[in-house]
Amino acid sequence: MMARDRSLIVAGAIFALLLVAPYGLGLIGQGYLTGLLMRAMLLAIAALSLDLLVGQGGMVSFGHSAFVGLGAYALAIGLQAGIDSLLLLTLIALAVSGLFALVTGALALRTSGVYFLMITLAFGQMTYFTLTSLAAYGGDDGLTLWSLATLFGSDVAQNAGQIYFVILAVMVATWWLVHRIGQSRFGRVLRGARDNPERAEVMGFSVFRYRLTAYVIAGMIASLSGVLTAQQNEFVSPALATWQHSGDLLVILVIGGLGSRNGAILGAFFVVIVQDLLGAVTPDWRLIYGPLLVLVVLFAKGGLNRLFAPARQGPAA
Amino acid sequence: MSLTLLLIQCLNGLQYGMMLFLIAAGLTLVFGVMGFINLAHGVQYMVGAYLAFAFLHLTGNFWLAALLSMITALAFGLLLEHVIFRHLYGRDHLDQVLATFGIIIFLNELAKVLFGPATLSLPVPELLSGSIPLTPELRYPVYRLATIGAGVLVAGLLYLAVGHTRVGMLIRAGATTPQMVAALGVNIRRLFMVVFGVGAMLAGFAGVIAAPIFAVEPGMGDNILIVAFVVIIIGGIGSIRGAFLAALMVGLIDTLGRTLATQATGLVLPPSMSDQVGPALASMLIYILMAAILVFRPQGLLPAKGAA
Amino acid sequence: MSVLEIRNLSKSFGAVQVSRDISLSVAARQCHALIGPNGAGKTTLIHQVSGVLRPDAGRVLLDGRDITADPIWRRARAGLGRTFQITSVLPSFSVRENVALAAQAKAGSSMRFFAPAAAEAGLNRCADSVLERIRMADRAGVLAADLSHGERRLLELGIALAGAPKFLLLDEPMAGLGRAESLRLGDILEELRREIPMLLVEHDMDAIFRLADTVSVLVEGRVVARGTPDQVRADPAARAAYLGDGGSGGAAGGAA
Amino acid sequence: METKRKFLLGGAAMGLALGLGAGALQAKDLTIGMVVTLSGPPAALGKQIVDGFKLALDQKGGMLGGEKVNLVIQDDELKPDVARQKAEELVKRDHADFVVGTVFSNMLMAIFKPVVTSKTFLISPNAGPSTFAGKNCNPFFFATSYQNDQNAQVAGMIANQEGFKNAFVMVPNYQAGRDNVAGFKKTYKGKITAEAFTPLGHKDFSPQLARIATSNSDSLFTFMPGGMGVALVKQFTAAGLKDKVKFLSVFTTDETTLPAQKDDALGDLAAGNWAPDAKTPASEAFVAAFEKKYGYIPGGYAMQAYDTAMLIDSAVAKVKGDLSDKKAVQKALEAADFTSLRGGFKFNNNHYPIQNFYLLKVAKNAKDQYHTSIVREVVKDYGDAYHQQCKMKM
Repeated sequence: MMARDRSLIVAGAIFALLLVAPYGLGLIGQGYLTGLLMRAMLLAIAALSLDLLVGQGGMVSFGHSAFVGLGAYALAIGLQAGIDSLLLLTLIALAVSGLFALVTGALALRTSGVYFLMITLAFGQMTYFTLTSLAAYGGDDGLTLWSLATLFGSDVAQNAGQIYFVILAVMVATWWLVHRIGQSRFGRVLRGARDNPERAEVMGFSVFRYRLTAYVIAGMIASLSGVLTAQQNEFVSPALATWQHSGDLLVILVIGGLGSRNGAILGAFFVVIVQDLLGAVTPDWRLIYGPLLVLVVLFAKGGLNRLFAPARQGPAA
Repeated sequence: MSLTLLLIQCLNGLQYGMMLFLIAAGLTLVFGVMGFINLAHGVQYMVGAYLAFAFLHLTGNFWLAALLSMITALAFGLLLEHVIFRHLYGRDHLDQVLATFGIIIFLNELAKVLFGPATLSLPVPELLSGSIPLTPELRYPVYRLATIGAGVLVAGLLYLAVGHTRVGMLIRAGATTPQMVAALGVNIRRLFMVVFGVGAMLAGFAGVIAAPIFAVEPGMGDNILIVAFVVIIIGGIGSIRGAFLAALMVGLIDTLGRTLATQATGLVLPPSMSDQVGPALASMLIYILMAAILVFRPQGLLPAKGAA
Repeated sequence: MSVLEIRNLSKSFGAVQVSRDISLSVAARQCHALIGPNGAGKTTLIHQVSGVLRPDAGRVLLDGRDITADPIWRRARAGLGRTFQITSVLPSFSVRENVALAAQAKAGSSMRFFAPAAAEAGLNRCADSVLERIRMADRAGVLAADLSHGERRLLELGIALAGAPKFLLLDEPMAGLGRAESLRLGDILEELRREIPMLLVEHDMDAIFRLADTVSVLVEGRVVARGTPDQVRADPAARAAYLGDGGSGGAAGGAA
Repeated sequence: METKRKFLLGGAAMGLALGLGAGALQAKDLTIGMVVTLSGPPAALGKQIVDGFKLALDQKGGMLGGEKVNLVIQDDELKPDVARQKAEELVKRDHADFVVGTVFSNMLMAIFKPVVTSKTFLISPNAGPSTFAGKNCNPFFFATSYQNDQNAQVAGMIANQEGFKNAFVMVPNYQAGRDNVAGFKKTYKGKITAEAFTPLGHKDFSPQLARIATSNSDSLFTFMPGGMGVALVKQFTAAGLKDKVKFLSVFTTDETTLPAQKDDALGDLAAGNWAPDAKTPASEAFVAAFEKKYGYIPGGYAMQAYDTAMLIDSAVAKVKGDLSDKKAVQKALEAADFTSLRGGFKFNNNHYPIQNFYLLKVAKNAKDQYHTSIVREVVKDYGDAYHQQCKMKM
């Protein structure tokens, strides 16, 4: 119980800080840092959804960025087609990515373990190459979004408006949702199947169905992160869907702590802020960053989350 | 497409396949025997190429440089194993991914800092320069033929070593049933070191022979690593024979695909469309193949069990 | 009427025939024991009944319904519970959660995404009553990973029971247990056997005599003798087969 | 306790970022932000741009237009989201008066909106996509390099002049590659034997080289920047094609790749707006100073960066350091009142250059260094095709 309370306090503290950050930073003339925070939050949303797969479900996907890319391109292509309602575009993105997840998931989930990792990589690469071949939408160079989507006709979800808070709200909602799912009946089956799929089957659960459902949910949430990323960057490009980006999401999760309540968020902020700080110190910052990752693995087992909640976090840990 | 052209494309595919094999061989053993996902394997390829560049400048002799590079690549692999990897054997795969990812980042940057960001190159050694005519208008570079030869040679040596030596027997046993090797009381540490060192050396060797034809630059190992993973999955994890077969397949499919895909899509699509779809499809072919293998024959084409 | 019926089941791996035309049926309130030397194909048979393996020929019926083509989970839903020869529990779950998850499979849809499962009184009640039954109520909050081997064997049974099975497949439930633990498990099974019909694979002959109504002797994939425990004990074919083996409980039997 | 640690950590991170930011905030200085690629192999191009710009700054004693310059250099890491964030930092944190960037078109597209919507002048020292040359031209955006299609169009003219009848066209399969094919086709009058699109970043050209050999082509037109170009040139020679097929390219044999291509590139043809042996006094002085300072021969990237600095210098001087009147600054930039290393230089109505283009050939100098060399002028005062669609508004 202690550990759970503590992880809630940590999360609450992070959210509170993020809520006042734009004002605080604005007061001290560092408003530009909100850009950094938004980038971290967008990564955190995608990483949270990936944690549903990896942390809760034991399905290590190496192609998760495909969904981010699909979401971003759904927005971009929808905008080009003259749709400018963010809600409608989001629905389209969810539908597209959900369908894609359903089809690829049904194939990928015939495998498990490292084979699952490789087959998701394959689907990710196929998505990436497809996006690069969309010459009408900029091919490799990507597409500048001259007009942006509106929320009920307002610019609330734009850089000119309050997109920061929209992203924050979506991140908090995702955090809440992923955790709720983890504790629900569904999540329990998912975690049971992670521990011992054979046992879960013999209990009477079609592991495949539960995993596929989780895969679809995770893909849809990731596409939401893609929609917001496109809206915030005012630009989309296939770079969002590279395997390197999928790898970044995994790195964030492992650094933050797999299957933990706050791991994805802590990891995302760690990666973004550390990279930025190191980058400010030296242009060769990767000479420090690379070994840092190795040290995290060797000496901080369980990720950053453990620093804040060292005790076992109930069944979800 | 003419027959000679097809022949040349097949040679090219073979040559690419051999390069892939040299990288995949170590990867598949490290993965199969130790259950260790080593993303940093691709960076060993880059290390080999940079070592060749450095030693060539020091010695002025390609062959000497190649030899020194391989020895150094071996030593470097053992060093990495000793300092970092051996602490990761029992760990979760994701921990291994993260740590080796960190090593990639570090070494890519180190190469940039030490050698500069610009692309470097090595001259083709005098002995193997030039090209031989296949038909009046088609010539094929000797060096590329030599790399095919080198690949076949290494494959043969590996095959003998794995099939007919004590270490090879342990490796095969390890690839099929790792617990058994441990139960035999073999010095697992040393076996792992051998496998790891040889793997690093082979990847380094691939880098050395790639240096004179491809560009030597930071990050050159990243994409080939992914393709090497595709190869070992198709071939069957832990299987040298599988890696060989799959490397050749991937090399040929990728090479021929890039030539034929645009023409093939041109049959059903208008030219402007097929120009876009064709190359994208060609890039996807090997991933489609891998996905199909994983769905229909997840143990790979020649699984390690069959080879034992 | 029999609850479980196996009709002419055959299975081979390559040239090795592991099940040869096996038929048996278990009626309500009956415990049918399956004995035989290691490698006789007992676990392979259990796997075919529970759905891990598909038979080459023959049929499996539960309550008169053909389940031969059903996947594992659907058989489980139909009321087929099983335990594993090698302990198979969920290590990162608490004892109660292990059992509650099994109960969940029987208690409505598990495609519920929001309400915390741990707070569902119905599931917890069901789990606690099973824990009472397997005498583990005091260990409810312990992680399965932290249990002793004997406790894990009990939990294994508890998980099977929580699914309110119509029929139980028990694959060497006593394997690796000490004398006292075996007796304790035997007590529990004895309570159960008049409620739930079961197919019991076991090497512990004391347990067999205590629990079984009928015994089938399996040798090289074939039933060579069948009868009450006393009949089988007297059967020369069964004796030959069993004495030849010596009844050691070593490595995994069959091709499992 | 644990929570407190988090606050401290967060506080420390913010504090550090603040401290670093504050250093850049010196009132009254002319702040110039730069977004270029300094990660991975393309860093070679970014480095030329930084070096070229810094050389100009040095020669001017750290002042442009009489104002002390505070130069903030950012690496876009070739990632669009990073590029955008770095550009925002330059605009919002450093209050940059000018943002200079980028090397690559996709990075330019990523930073374009945040920079110009904040009414900060964005000057591209290299990337020149068509996107901003036509109806999306912007009063706050200038390119001192070229419009991306131009070099390929000039290459087409060269092919005509050289009498190439059967050209094989090969580019990487991405937007810039396809743009270059379109540009080449626009001016080239001969027959195109085949078009080959290779995967971006792929460095084994043997399949295509075999096709070239059997295609009866007398020439190859290609655009293979960076490591791809190094590999192609070496493989092209190794395949024995050099004697039979003329090698004509853009951004493939330049000063960043020639040190690796060496003899294999000798005699190869290229289209360009400048070469280090250009015979203008300004250019000769620049090349000499550059080599002395950095130890390598500057390419077009460095030249364009140097010109960019000189452009800013002229504009700031023209408005006497008063950058508050954006309209006036725009006018001053449009005047392009500086001596370009290229000789003639003026801006079109879409803020892309009108300049001369040349036929370049790879040569080796007395010090055994490789560089491109001007053979002849191909087209004078050449503007791009998109400028008519541009209605520049302020």
